[in-house]
Amino acid sequence: MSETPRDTENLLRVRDLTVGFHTAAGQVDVVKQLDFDLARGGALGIVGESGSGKSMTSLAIMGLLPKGASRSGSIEFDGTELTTLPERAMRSIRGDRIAMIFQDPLSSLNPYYTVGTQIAEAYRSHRSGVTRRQARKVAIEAMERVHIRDAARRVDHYPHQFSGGMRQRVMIAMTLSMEPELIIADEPTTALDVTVQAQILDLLAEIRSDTGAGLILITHDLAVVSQVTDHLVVMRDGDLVEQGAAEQIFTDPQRDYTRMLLDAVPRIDDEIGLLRTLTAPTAEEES
Amino acid sequence: MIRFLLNRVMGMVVVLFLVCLFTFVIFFVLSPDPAVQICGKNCTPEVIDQLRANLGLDQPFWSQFWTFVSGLFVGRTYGSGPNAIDCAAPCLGYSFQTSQPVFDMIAQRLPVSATVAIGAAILWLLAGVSAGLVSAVREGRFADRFITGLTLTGMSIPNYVLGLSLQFLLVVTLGWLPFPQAVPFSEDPVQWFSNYLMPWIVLAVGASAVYTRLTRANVIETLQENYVRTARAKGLSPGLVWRRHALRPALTPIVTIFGMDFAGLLGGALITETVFGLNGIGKMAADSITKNDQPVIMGVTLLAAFFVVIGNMVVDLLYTAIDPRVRVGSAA
Amino acid sequence: MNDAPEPLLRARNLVKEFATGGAGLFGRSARFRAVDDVSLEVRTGETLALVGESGSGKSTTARLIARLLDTTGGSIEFAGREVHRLSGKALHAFRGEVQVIFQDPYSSLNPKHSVERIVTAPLVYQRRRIPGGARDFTKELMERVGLNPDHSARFPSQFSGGQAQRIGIARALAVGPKLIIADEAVSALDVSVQAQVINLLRGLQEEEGFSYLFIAHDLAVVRQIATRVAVMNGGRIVEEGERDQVFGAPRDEYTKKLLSAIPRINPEWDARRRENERARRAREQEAAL
Amino acid sequence: MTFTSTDLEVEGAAAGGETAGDPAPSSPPASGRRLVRAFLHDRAALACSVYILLIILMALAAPLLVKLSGWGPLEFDQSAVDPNLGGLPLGTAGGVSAEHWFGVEPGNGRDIFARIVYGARVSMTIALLATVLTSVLGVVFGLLAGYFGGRVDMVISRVMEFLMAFPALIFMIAVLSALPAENRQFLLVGVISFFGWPYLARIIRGQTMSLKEREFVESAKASGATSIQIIFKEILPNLSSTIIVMTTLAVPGYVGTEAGLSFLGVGVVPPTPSWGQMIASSVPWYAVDPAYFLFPGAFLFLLVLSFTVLGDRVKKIAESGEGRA
Repeated sequence: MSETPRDTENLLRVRDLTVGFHTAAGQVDVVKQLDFDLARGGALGIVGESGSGKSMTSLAIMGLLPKGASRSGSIEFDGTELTTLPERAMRSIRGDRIAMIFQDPLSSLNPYYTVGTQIAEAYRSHRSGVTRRQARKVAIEAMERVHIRDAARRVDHYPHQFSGGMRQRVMIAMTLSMEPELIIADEPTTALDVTVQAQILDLLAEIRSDTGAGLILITHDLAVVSQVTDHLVVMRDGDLVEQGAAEQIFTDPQRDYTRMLLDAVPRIDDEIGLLRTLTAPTAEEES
Repeated sequence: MIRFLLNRVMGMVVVLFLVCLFTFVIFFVLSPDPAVQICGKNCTPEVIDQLRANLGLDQPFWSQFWTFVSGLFVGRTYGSGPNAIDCAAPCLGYSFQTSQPVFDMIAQRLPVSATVAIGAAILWLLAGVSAGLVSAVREGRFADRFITGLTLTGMSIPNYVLGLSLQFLLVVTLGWLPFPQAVPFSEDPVQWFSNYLMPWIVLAVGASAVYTRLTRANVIETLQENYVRTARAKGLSPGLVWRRHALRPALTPIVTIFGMDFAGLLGGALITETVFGLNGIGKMAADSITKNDQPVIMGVTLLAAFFVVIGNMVVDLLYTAIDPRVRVGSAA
Repeated sequence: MNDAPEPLLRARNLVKEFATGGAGLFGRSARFRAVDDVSLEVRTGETLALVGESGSGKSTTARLIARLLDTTGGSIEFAGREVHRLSGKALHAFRGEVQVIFQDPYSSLNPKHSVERIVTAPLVYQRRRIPGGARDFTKELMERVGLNPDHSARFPSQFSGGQAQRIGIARALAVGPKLIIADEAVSALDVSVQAQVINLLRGLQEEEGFSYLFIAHDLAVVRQIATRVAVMNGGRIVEEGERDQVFGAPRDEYTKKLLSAIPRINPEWDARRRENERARRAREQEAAL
Repeated sequence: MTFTSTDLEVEGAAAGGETAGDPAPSSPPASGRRLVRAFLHDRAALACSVYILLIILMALAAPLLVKLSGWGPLEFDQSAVDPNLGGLPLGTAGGVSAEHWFGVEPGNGRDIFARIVYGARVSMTIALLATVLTSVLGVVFGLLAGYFGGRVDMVISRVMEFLMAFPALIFMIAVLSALPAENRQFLLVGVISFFGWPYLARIIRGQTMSLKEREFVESAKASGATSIQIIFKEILPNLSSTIIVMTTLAVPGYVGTEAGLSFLGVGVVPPTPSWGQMIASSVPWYAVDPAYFLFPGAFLFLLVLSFTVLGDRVKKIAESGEGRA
């Protein structure tokens, strides 16, 4: 599986990543010995159903695992090993060089501050000697780049004054202000309506072609991932099922689980018949 | 915004009116005839009737209630002729036992109750919030469990038990504090301070226990919010994450509760003032109960309700200022 | 369409308004029209899908039809009876003919009740006899929806999302309904489980011949199950028609926008995958021989 | 003695929080058995329950215990006090001896043990009755307000706000002082409950409002359930742990309130003993006879503490069991 060449062109190189929780019943691993690479400027999709460990993988990369969770293995970002990096150094990477977009934009924005403050805050804490006014200008520019109309006025609005799609644009603007090399988007469109989803996906594509940033898109939606990413990692119950070029996985999946997943997706332009499901009950159906 | 304010003020007036009415009804129904009380021991039915007529007690309920309410705004006169007693504008009633308008009695004692309330509030706010923060940061560790144990104890100890124990320990046994004695601040600041110290502590212990628990719960809950995760994902320093994204949302609800508690305390700390012999509103109320001086009890009840209602409104307004979700409506 | 039989359900000019904003002492309450002049029909044995984005009024329409909400205007006729005039016994009878399956399987099952109690609840509430006793009746229903009948004493939290949704389906089947309103019934499920539940819903309809009013936002899912489709936007039905017409030749601008926004897997990839799949199966068979 | 309204606020915040995140489908709902097991592993909770049980037993067996000790609660023993010292008890620690286990009251020489034992009766009866009454009122009104909303909610909520805005302690004292002294214990229960129920009702109301939005309520409605059936068969079972926690936490408040009112002289009428009243009458003596104050003070403090700790533990256990359901 890890036959990918060990070129230095990789922006991110993950090896043997394991994330576990300590519980009363002992160690429970939610991500098990995961290997994958992300090429510079590449777009990687991590796909899986609930409980597959895909979100934990993203939090492990960011070093933002919840209390009680531990990670082992290696995460190399641009030649820097992140797992052993001191928290202070990690902090200077977080938000500046690796940025993250979350699923629910409303709860991910602090209701007490204007969106401008929240966009500018990251900029000010990463760039020393930035005045309030400069940071505000950066915030407005970032909002303009994500096509929020009337940004100079909207910058002083609070999150609850925006619609769902607009809030997600604010989240993206927040990451953009720092010009990161890697953007991790965890289910960025799951909470949104389908027409808004299309806009946000277009925006992500536009930003990628503008800035050349790498993208990790975490989602349960195979159709979304097929449109956005060039490389794919399929996960199930914390295990890596298979990975490879998107085209290869969509045209010639090697694993039964991947095949079942692809068959189970209802199509808008395919024949209608019984949706194929795995004959053996899936893990989710066992109890 | 203006409509919101108007709504609040109207609601407040309604509640205050109801409090008035309710109190009045209870005392109208329950209280022994004031005329009999005033009249004293050697009394004839004729004198009582005379007194009743003078005081308007022979009037129907609504008319008496109206006299009472209007007395609050324009004052009223008890009786007529040369023996008439004037009770000036905010007339909360007249104590025939002490021959004083209730409002004046309260006004004299308000500074003492306010001093007790303010000192205790500062103490419990500082102690409660900081202990709560420590507890939240060290969640599950020794410090947290220690503080939790303390708060449970603090919540459980009735304040007269605590007050008497402290007095016994600090004044009688150890002699660290002088015996309480009412002196003005200007005369002997040290004695003044030590005089109030124990009431402050006693009131603060129970309240700060509650505030500790509240702070702890709020902070722990806020730290699990998604926006705190976002702040960390932005690479903000832990200090900044804490100050900006955890503390403000966590402490905002405390404003509400603080306002209510403080307002409640302004109306007199009955037990604490009694235990420490402080001549505040609370002690006056307790004494009036012993003497069965109904107008005073009623006045204090109304005043305390007034403070609570006002406190409620101030808190609402503060909340509007603090929480943008309330302040600016949704434009989406 | 002209020779179609008398519809099972006919809703005419439905309107539902909600009061919004504080109706304080000085506030006049604003009204928001969630459903605006909606008319629709569901025929016996068919599936009408009501699709739309959030806030389109599709769930409100479903609740009006199930009489979980009162209408502001319009009429709903079910099997010739005016739904919003029913009361007492007639209302119980209506409740026995129209059942609802909800979106969130955990939220729709009372966490404190056992499966047996949940599944038999409609009969108990309608004061009907449980045929064959509660225990056996539950087991039979559980088998029909593909659950282990030995788990009838368990509680909802002991089941996975897909299984919990099957319990919800069993509950709807308990009274032998003529119309099942499925409100986003598969939206919360993982894709593999979703496929199983869709298949189950289709199979049950073939067996029983009841109708579905299928509320969903996912057009791809709708296409798998619908006979006819009605598209809602801003409280109104903007387009209604046979499934293939709506998907193949949409007339309304909004429908077109909705269809084009759906992310899809490259059909050419799908074709190649099927090709590869066939080749692989052939190879396997050869190897087996 | 302030009302612990803020404390209830904490419970509300913690219990009212919606369970977010993915539900783990493995754990069965908190069953009584699991609660008991978790409970037995908790030493503090166990110690508190033992103390509470002891007090209850003591209250029940008061006449028997008094026979054992030999002195009734109303009997004077002038031989145990020193008339020359203003009635100070003879002997050490307030006259503790084989005769008088906890010493005697200064002045009239009544046996403190007997009065503590009988005082427990009064305190427990009043606190428990008040808890039952407030719980019933709070649950019923909270359910009605939360479920029906609209006008019903408006009326109930206004009444609750009004009662909570009222300076309850002052008012209780005023009412009690004006009321006749007969049946004082029942009056106390009535007055305490009258001002006490809104605190529980408010939390029940909030939880009912969020439970009402759950789809199982709609489902029951679609199945033909009446409002009363929905409230009592569908919603109420989901409030059981809240109610258990809230009532356990309410008892100490009422023990304290009763003692406080008796302390202020409007509670139980003398000579009937009550702990609060004993503490009140110990005030003039506490400098010279601290034992007179310490015995009832310690009993009262420990009882309130036990109930508080117990409530806290029950809450934790209930939360950890319910968090996922």
